[in-house]
Amino acid sequence: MTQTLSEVLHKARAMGVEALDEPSGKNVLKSAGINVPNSVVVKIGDDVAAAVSDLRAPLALKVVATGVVHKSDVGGVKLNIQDAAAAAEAASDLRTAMKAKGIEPDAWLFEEMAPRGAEVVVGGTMDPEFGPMIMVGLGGIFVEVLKDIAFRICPIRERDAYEMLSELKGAAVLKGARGSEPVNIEAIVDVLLRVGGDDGILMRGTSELAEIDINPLIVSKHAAVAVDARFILRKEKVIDVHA
Amino acid sequence: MTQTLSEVLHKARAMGVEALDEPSGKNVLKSAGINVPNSVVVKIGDDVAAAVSDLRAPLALKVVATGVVHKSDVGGVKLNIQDAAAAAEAASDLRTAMKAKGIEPDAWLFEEMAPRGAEVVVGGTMDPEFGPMIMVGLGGIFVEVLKDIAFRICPIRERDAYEMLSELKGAAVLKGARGSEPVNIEAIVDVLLRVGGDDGILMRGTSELAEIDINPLIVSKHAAVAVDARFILRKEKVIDVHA
Amino acid sequence: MSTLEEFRPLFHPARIAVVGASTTSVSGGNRFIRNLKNFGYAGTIIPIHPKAEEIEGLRAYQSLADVPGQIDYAYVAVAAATAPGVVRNSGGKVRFAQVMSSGFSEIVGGTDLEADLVAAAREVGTRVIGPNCLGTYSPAARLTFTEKATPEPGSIGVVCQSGGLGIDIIRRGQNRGLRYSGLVTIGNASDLGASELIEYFLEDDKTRTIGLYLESTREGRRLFEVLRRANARKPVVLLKGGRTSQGQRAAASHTGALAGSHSGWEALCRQTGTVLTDTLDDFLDALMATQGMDLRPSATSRVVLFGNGGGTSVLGTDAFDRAGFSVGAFADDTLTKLEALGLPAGSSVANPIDVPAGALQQDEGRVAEKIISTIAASGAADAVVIHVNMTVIMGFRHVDMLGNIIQAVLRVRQEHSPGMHIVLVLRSDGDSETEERKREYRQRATSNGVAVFDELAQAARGLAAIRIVETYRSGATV
Amino acid sequence: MSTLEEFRPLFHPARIAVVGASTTSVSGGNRFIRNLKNFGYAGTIIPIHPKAEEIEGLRAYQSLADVPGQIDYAYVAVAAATAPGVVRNSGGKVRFAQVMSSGFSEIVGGTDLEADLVAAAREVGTRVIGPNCLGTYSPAARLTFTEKATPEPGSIGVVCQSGGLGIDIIRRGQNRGLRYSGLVTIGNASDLGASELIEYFLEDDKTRTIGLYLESTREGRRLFEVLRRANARKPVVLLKGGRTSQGQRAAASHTGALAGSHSGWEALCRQTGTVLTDTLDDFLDALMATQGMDLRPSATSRVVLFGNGGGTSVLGTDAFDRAGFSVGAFADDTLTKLEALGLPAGSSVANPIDVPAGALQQDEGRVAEKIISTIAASGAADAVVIHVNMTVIMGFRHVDMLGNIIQAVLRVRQEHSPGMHIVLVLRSDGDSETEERKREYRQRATSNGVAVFDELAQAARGLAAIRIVETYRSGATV
Repeated sequence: MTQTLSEVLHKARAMGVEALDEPSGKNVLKSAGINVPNSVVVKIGDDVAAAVSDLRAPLALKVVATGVVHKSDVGGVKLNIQDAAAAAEAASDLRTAMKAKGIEPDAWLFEEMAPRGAEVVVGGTMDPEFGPMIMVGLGGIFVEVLKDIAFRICPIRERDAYEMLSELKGAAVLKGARGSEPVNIEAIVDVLLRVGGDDGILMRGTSELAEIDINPLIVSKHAAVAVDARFILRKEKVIDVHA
Repeated sequence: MTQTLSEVLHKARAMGVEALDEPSGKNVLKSAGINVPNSVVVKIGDDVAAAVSDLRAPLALKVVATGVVHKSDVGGVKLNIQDAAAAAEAASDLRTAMKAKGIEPDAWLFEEMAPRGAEVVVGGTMDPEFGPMIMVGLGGIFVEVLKDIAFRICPIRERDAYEMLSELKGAAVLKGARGSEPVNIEAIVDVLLRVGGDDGILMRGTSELAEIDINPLIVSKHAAVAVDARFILRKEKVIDVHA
Repeated sequence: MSTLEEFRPLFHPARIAVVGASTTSVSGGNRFIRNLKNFGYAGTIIPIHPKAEEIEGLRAYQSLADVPGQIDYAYVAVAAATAPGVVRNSGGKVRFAQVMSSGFSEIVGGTDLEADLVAAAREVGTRVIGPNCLGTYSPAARLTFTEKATPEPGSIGVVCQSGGLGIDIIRRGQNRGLRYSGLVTIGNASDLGASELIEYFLEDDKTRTIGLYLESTREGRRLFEVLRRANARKPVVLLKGGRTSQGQRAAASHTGALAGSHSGWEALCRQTGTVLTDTLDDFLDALMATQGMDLRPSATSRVVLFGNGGGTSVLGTDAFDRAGFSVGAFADDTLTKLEALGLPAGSSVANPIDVPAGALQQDEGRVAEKIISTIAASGAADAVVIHVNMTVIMGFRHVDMLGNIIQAVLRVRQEHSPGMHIVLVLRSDGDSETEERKREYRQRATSNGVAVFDELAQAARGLAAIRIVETYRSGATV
Repeated sequence: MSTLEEFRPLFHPARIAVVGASTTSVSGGNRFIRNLKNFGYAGTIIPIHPKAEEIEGLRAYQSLADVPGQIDYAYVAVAAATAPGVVRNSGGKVRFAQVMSSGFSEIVGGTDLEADLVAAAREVGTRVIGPNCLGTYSPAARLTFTEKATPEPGSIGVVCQSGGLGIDIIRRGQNRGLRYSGLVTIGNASDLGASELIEYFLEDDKTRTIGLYLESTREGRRLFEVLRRANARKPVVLLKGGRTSQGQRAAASHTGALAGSHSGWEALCRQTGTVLTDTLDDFLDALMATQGMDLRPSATSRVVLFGNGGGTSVLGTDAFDRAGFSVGAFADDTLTKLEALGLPAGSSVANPIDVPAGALQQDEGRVAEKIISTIAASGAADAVVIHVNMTVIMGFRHVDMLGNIIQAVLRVRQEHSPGMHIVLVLRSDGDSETEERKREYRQRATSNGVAVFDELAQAARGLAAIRIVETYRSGATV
């Protein structure tokens, strides 16, 4: 995986890209052992209905376009697509909508929608004093309104991951507050270690990454699935924490 | 209104009732000048379709039954009823369901559903040291998980009401965090004063009330509507704060 | 009868009866008489004793009823069971009877005895203070219940539910420079509660600030109404014991405290502009701040720190940031004026202003006055906090730098008052020599109305207390 | 070379050079030489001066390079611009050069000069400490940079980024009963950073606890790795300056601090079991707790309070509740045993145990030992906090009650160690006489390894510091 991650990130930087596109980002996650939705990338013009035939509905459609980092902000996402015909129609509609905004799509990303669960946010940043740091929070108001997030310096250990989660003011939500089912805490811990652990994405990508953001990670009773991921690359000169 | 409130509460206590039923509770709110949904109470056996004909869909149906305080807990609520025929069917279904649980409904309460908005909780308690106190919080996780609530001793003034709201950790939600529309803060303040102000329900009902709970108060950009209300009556002997 | 007239016999008693002094041992009553004499009490002291004709050299009477004429204040320290009888058989001569005895509602089974005590008082028209308390301190009347209290009267009126803490407030407070108009320990507050005494202190011209230590109240509505009506016209600082669940359990066995809600007391404070504190030291610091300062018409927000010590300036800025103050950069013209003072290398005239002790001794330490004047003239500060590391300053023995700084504060304050608060932080290493000097300088500063704190974090809390009252009075929504 | 060997010349220098002493005035260098002599430094002191043959009665050399033989430690206090030259022309003789001068990266335009200083040091194989600092304190070697420091060595090793706070830590600390194995002020930390010194203190047998004052670090990864590897085997207490945004701005002009994230330092502490504090006093209290106590194998949680003063017990219980401790009721059998001690009316043997001073003097104050023993035997407490109101206690002059209590603590601790922490709170009114007695008793207690705090809230914070380390070591998830 080291090879893959370094290669992917380095190549992207060499091409002057500021951020990985979503399929590439998800591939990085997948190769790090993190669940991502089953998906297909369909080139513009290819047969959408045929391409999505192996996916299980409902599907999400997301535009893949250079320079578009926040897809929902430009209306580049459609959800709850129920079959192949609807998929083709959604792609066609989206193309028109994107054109109207002057966006030229590179491709379509079709994904199986994750089962219901708690929304978790996992992030990574590069601290000027401590280098790679990992962050976790609960989606929605917890992160956005209450700034309810926990940080650790990488690499983290399993105990750190558990403590990050128990530090959250909204921790009770994960344990099944308000009558909902408790979610799979171990699955979140596993993702945190794969992102921020000894052999995790942040430690391996320190010299190339500026920021990563898995938002949301949907966590059900059974599993955690990274539904969206942003990888922002460094602009400044490379540093190496292993020096 | 003094008369009405005293009468209603006193009569209920005299009958050995522990809590007002929902229609009575809403009448108390209404006579105190607090918006409640337009509604009709339909006696068991009466023609539901005819009774609801003046209400604007979608409607909510709630069971009215002695001893049932938490209606949703027993499955005694049905939402999103779109027309008169559906209303009749919903009542019939609910009767069967209630019977299965050994609950004998007194009547049906049909209400117009409130427009979308933020969920606010307004409560009142009797403190052993300070007497009537009013509480406000935001619905959902804010109250239930984060205990994000503000208290004041009654009677409150307008400034108190504004400060209570700004004290809430989730105050930003009311101001339109996360892209939603800001809600009508003045309308919440108005409700707080009608509940906890000089001439409010808590000051007038001190000798009869143990607890009140308006949950939720749905607050949109325009107005605040009390969608559910519980009035729990005192068991112990009467005290009078005006002594 | 006005509140002032009603309580005059308590705070300025002309005739004091003492029930519970002994002929054979040194009881609480004897100690009280000795304290009164040492303290210079000029009124009449009347011991009550069933047999003795004389106690502590004073003519004694067999009972309160036997005493000719009115008794303003009776100090009652007898076994709990006999206390109601003492009050009941007083012939209605006593205006205030303070009952020190414990063994009432604070213990299991003591509630009836307390009810009887109150009933007795009502029967004869006496007001009872306590039981389960220690006494009343009124330096202007040379009334005290504890030795080593200063006779110097001041502007802080205190109602204290705990006797022991009452002594701490008097003594720790006076050593910090606090001076009191009166302090009453009310114990179980069976009859006289905090709210009536607050009403007195609100009326009393000598009192500028009110301090309260309370564990619970049986008259919460009245307390709320009195404080609400007062509208924070005098600052009120509350130290609330038993605000946590475990503390409440402890309070129940101390003064028979009611199990009220924690949110009730917080609400009370917010609705009345009362400063709520959690520890004795925070309470005293808040009183220090309110004693020393005229409040500003709007809430204090912009703070300038000035002193010696870079690390201390950093930690001080952190403390003021946490307390919600702005320690902002100066405008260019102010910065230019400060730079023109030509402070030596190692100084920093940005806010926080960090000037080494060596530089402060320039021109006999008068550079400090120039700095403070420049800030005052700039209008950039709501408050200036001057912090001095005593250890370092004392190295320069030939200059009374600190004395000059205090003089400078007084002069600047006179010129620019009341636009800007100025407080002093005297940082000591705890060495006995340093502490002695600090005591001396603190006395000089506080007796001139300048608030003095031990550390920057405490000054931040003191100013935060001031801000609560200023905000409330200004009518701004928090 | 091991870390211990590498740093021996700094903490135990046999030969010290002083650059910057004057023949005509009393500069920093002269004061350093005088301090060294007064402190009883037994090694060789070598002044460096371009012209003088003798300074402060000592043979001087023209440059460091001229000095015959190695120099363990050079004290450099010259104008900033000349400092790199001093190091560069030292002939590689100097192991550690501590540069006191300011005017480097902490000022605008000073970064290049600092880089040159470091380059010079690397060229000649010298380690540079500073610049912009005050010196090193190593009492065992009679090395000091400040007067009035105690020569008594102790177990606390400190790395301090601020010189002024270094003096405060030494002097305020020693007056509280803290004793140090060493303290290094590192200023801008251009070459030698905190992490290497931490490694030294971790290795040093004399050091049991490590204290840090830091405003920023240029070696965050290394600091993280060193502390992580240490696995909290010695308690580490961090006072972090500039944790708020405004404080960070102040720090930038003090030691040229980097603008790191606040969450980084919090994370560092959580991941390494380091105790994070916000004020100098909290820092010293945390060091007091760790100096005095053997850590328990699991986290301290159940606390028993015992002392005189009902209100104080209530507020103390509140403080421990807030700090997350349980001040729980006793089991019936323990309560029975405590009741069997027959304490007088007004006592409460529930937790908190409130015993009036009068009762504590019974049997020469030995009743305290019985109470502490009973608690220890019950196994009901992880920590006992004994609080004494000095004012009240001192009223009983014929009994050395406090002395007996300290003896009792030592005896009980010996019997039951290390099952239960016992700490002492000596509550003073600040009166000079009380303070003198307190100083004396505190000295007796701390020199026997008993932690002493000024107030219950401080004791709660001290025990909370202990709990952080215990929790981390136990491997329990917080």
